[in-house]
Amino acid sequence: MMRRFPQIAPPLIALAILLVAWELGVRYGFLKPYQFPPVSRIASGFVELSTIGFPTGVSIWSHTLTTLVRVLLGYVGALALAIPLGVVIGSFQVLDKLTAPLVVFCRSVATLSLLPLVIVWFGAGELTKVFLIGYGCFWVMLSNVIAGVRYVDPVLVRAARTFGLHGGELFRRVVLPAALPRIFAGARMALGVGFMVIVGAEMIGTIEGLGALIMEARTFYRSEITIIGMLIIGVIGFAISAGLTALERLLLPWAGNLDAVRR
Amino acid sequence: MSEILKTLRSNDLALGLIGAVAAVGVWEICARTGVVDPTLFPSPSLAISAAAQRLTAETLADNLMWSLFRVFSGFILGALAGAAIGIAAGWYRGFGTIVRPLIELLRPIPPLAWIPLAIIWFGLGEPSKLFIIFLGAFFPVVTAAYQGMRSIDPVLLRAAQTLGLDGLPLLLWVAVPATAPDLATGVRIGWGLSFGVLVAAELIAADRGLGYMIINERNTGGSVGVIIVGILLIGALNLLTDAAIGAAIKRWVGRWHGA
Amino acid sequence: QAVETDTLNISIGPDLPFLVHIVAKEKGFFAEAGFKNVEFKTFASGNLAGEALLADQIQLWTPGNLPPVSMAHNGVPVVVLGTNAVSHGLEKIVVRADAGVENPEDLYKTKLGLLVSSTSGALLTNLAKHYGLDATKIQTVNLAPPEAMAAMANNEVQGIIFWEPFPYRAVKEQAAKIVHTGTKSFFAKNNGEDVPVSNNRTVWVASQDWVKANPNAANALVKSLLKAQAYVADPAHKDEVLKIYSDVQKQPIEMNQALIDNYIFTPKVDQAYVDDMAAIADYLQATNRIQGEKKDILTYTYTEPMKAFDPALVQIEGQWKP
Amino acid sequence: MLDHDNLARCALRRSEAPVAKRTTSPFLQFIAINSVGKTFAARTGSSISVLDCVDLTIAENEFVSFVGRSGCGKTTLLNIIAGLEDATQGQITIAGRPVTGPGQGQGVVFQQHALFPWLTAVDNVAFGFRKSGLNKTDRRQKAMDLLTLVGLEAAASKYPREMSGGMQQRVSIARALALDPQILLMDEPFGALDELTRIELQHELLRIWEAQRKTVVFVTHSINEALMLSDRIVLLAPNPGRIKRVFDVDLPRPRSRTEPRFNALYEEIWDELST
Amino acid sequence: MLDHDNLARCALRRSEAPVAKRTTSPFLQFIAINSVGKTFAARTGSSISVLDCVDLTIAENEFVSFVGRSGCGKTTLLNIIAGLEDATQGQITIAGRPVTGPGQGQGVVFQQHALFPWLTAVDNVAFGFRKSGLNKTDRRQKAMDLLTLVGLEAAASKYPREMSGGMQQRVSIARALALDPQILLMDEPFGALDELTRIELQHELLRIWEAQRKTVVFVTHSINEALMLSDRIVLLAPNPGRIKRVFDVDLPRPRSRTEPRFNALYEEIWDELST
Ligand SMILES: Nc1ncnc2c1ncn2[C@@H]1O[C@H](COP(=O)(O)OP(=O)(O)OP(=O)(O)O)[C@@H](O)[C@H]1O
Ligand SMILES: Nc1ncnc2c1ncn2[C@@H]1O[C@H](COP(=O)(O)OP(=O)(O)OP(=O)(O)O)[C@@H](O)[C@H]1O
Ligand SMILES: [Mg+2]
Ligand SMILES: [Mg+2]
Repeated sequence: MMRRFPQIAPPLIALAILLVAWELGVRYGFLKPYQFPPVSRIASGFVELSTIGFPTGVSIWSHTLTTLVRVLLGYVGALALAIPLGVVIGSFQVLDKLTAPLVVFCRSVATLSLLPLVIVWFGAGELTKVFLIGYGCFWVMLSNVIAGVRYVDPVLVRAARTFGLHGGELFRRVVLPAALPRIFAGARMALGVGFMVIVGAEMIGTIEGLGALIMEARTFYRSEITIIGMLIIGVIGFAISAGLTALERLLLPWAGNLDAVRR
Repeated sequence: MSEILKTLRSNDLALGLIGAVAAVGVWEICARTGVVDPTLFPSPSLAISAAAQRLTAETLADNLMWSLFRVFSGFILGALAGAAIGIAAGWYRGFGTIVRPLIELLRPIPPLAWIPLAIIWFGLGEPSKLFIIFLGAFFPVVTAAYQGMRSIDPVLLRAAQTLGLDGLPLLLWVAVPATAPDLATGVRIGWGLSFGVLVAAELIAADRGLGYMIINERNTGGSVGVIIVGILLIGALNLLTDAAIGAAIKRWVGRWHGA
Repeated sequence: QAVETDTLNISIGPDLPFLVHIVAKEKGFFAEAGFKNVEFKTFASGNLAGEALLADQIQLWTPGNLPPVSMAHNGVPVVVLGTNAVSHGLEKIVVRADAGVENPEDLYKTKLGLLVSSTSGALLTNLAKHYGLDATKIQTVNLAPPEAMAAMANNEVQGIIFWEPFPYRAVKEQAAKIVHTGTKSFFAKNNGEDVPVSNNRTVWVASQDWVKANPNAANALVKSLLKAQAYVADPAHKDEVLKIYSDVQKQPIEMNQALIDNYIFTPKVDQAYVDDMAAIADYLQATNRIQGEKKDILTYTYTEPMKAFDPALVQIEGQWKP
Repeated sequence: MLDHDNLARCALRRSEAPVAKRTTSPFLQFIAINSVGKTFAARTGSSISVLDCVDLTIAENEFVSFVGRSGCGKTTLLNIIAGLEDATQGQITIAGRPVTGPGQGQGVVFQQHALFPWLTAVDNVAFGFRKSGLNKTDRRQKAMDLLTLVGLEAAASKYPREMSGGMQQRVSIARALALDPQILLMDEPFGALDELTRIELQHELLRIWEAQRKTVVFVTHSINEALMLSDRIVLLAPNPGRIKRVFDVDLPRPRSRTEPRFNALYEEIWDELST
Repeated sequence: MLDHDNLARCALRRSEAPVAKRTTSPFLQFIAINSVGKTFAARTGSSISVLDCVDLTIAENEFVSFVGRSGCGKTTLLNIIAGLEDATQGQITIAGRPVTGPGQGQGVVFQQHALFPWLTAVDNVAFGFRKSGLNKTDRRQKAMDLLTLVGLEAAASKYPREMSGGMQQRVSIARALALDPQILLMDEPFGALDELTRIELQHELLRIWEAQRKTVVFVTHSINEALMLSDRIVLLAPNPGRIKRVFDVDLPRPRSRTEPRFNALYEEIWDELST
């Protein structure tokens, strides 16, 4: 604990200085409060959000929970589709080459530009939001699974073949485990993308969710609530990616890091 | 025939093209035969003809140029800031410990969420749009630059020290070039993301640009065809420019880096 | 007195309240008041226009009365210069013909598409109160007009609450029916009765900073607007102004002829003004969209310029002074 | 794959440039490499001949080393014997049966990085028993025995990345032994190790070879190492890869690098290599 | 950095376990390593002593090799001499002046991968002339001269990745020579090369050393290599790193590995190393 303290201290101190300067800047009129809502207002906004809610009855916790559920649904759905598909494409070089530009193209399509189409396809309900989030996650995951399967170190495959492994068993016992670190990295990136999409996805048909909260706050010129929404997304994203790293260490104790496997 | 197949198999580009053409073909057939409802998801030919009716080539070119201009300027700013901050954070340990948590905290925030603040801070003109695109480019580049700095082979730095370099020259002449391959990767991802946030950026009081074209079409209840053409154009633009950047990077970094 | 600036940027939208602005420009009222360069700007959404005002990219914004109320309560320094148009009749509840909505209670069976963060939300609350309904039990979906129209076509929502021209379009394109407007009921049980449930009016909004810096220009601006408004309100000019407007906006004149009667172009600062604004503030406070104590409307209403033009227009004086 | 043109061409080649070769009775032909050639398709569409007319027989229990300049085809030849690559000409037989793929009794130790990073040391070795029909506990038990043989019983539950290069190579050897192969093929197995570890592992390898009487084919760039270990040293020359000379190392084991005969052989090989 | 406690402790250590050491007149003390120690802070908060009480003097023009097991501190000691790391105890002087940082006349050749991959061979060498005040054309001219010295004039415009390991190491040597250093510090410079290339480069190094009369400190794993090259061999032992013994190699050059004295020394060092 003592040892970790100095590592955390400098950024915390820097942050504290920044916040105090900000607060004072607003108090003494160097910054306009509606442009840079002071820390005190953000803090009281947070209290208000967690008690009364914004709008009334929808507390910050239910905004957060709603968003989390949407992100998880889209994310899990995307993973469930992308992993098997990526494994198939990655296993056949020709398939990979055939689909490569297509995958890059689809990955580059901004989810926001799909919004008008998706509303027409799926209406303005939950499905649309989950689809948009899932779309963003899917392509990132797919590219990583394909790469993971394709770039397995050939020496490992050779070694396995000398032990008489081939076909499905070779795939299951060697190719898949060797691809796991990449697949994990993909899963982490995909989750990041899932979060990037939430505001776009929640622009329609809802007042619940962090993305909706941010847009709603904008309508009423509550810049402190906008900032709270952003910060919560930031903190959740930060925490989840840290959690995934820990999970990866737990599940793949042998990997060390991706660089140790990639060559 | 088998000769053709053989050359094809070794030619990634041709195979990729075949894949893309096949996908468009399947889509066209599905829409024509009614497997998907053409009013919901028009065939490419239908989408293009619908778009051609509603848009002149001139408007389209104008939208295209504006989008390209925005992506390009926002990206340049984001990439420069990302590279500078990432490199500084990697090189100066104190600076790194301070800015890294901040960057990690801000990274997951969707570009759309920045729009209200972007407008309040930068107004409605080009600066706020560029700011959103800036964000798209900044985060991948700053991370790549930082990771690149942290993974410089220390022997390179030591070698340079023994040749009499230290301080800023060591950073500029050795650390920065040594980071170039990582930076190049970050730059490509950042370029892709800049296109990804283009639509978000053009939500801000734009009156031209491909993103505006898509959103405007939605707001005025126009044609799905125009939206699809917009999406295809952004994707194609991204794909082409990315290939160009990739080739440029390969010419420059690839000469010595091999990858 | 000379105006401090001869340049004005004014946000306008595609609907009829901006008749006043367009007429002011076309008939030269702005020029008379000393504004040589008047430029109209259009924005995709009301939010953007508000943000443009804050960024000093426009000097006059003419939104519904909800944004200035929430801005004033949330610490954004804006000031209301007067009413542009009272448009209580503009907002309408439209339902699908097959939704089976005959009476207020039938609304419980439906899902309504509306922009929760607009005056439509307030209207629904007022309506529920008037008919003794529990507003929280009426299901609503937060949708922007284009999506709401599509959602109603798909029967994902059975009704919408929007301002014109969306109800007009819904009736024309989807054979939907109007069951209530901001002023009138078409429910079976009180068909044709006048029931005021809307507090919707459009108001002239400027930023306090700009008025402080340009008091003469603010005066002149209000003067030219009032002139134009009076011109527009005169029935004798009805055909002329509609033609001017429709030509500038490139809109079918028939549509505007059908809609013009929803608006009353009166600038008066009177009890009705105060009540409408207060009702909106109540709604916002009840849903916690605004923070803290309710502010007196008059503290962000600036009536001096109007009084200088015609004292009769100001029955209740605004307290804000530059 | 018996191609008579190729055989005739190689026979002619042999008669032109005779190579010192042990005359081999059929009993000694455990591994028979007959006129083996390998060409790779190059990017430009043309093809590169990497091995040409390689003829060699290796007796059972023999320890043979391949030495030669980098790129002369040592790895390629070893891979063909292992059945990991196909010869484009000629044929290899093991105990009379043509090699058609890996897993016909050849255990392979690769240069490095060939352990499965997701398995611990003991599981990597147990992997070698996959096809043995043993159950899991038995496999692990036998794997532990092999780890003990290479002196690594204490590191059984370590992952490859937690082991030093020398330890990893010992696990590789143990894993290859798990197949109980008749033939051990080793591609520069000690190349990345420091001299001390290298010499220790050389001793260990000899001990195992003597105890288990395997046939070993060993690739190295160190003449010293080849001389310390092998019965015969096959010197390959590049462009295209071919056998330049075969040296019999008729020295009793344990060998010492100070013996005059050792040094004489060293000089002889060195001269042949550097010309 | 003269710490009297440390000096006293090391003097005591010396008297307890005397090391065969050449008695050195002040003239021969070109590099003087005085009671040098190095501790690293370990992750756990404790500290690891990597070098302890290292005392050694090296004469001008001498060729000294460090040998020892992996991890015994060879690189650390070399880095301290190079000024790339600070000693935590004791001091090193070169020609009487304490070492305070790199670039005081020490040229360093690293094991591998120390060329700047973004520069061509000639630009890598020219990089060594940065501080010389020469203009760009002169720098390149002189770099070409050095490349010619190491036999690489034809590869001047190649990038490192386009060169073989042996060529890369030649460029490294040329780059270190560009500084015109009095001292050449080499950390396992030939470790990653195949035996043939290695022996060629050893010859080349000796030629350069004899022609330019540098002082060379050479780290290697290979006793053979140390014996072929050096005037003295310093054997380091680990935990903590210290000098175990110093061997004088009193053999005329060019040396042959078949000389009895060579082999006797080899055995002597090997025995010392493996106990
Ligand atoms: N897949 C391939 N395609 C084309 N050429 C190849 C391929 N694999 C190997 N080669 C070429 O074949 C030749 C022999 O390669 P090989 O790996 O067998 O050499 P080696 O003797 O093992 O060398 P080293 O000692 O460096 O390991 C080399 O010139 C190499 O470039
Ligand atoms: N920065 C460091 N922090 C902690 N320990 C270190 C550090 N650098 C080196 N060591 C330790 O110091 C010891 C000596 O390292 P050094 O690199 O000098 O050994 P070496 O003799 O060069 O080994 P090799 O022959 O493998 O290159 C090793 O045990 C190593 O783990
Ligand atoms: Mg090889
Ligand atoms: Mg070392």
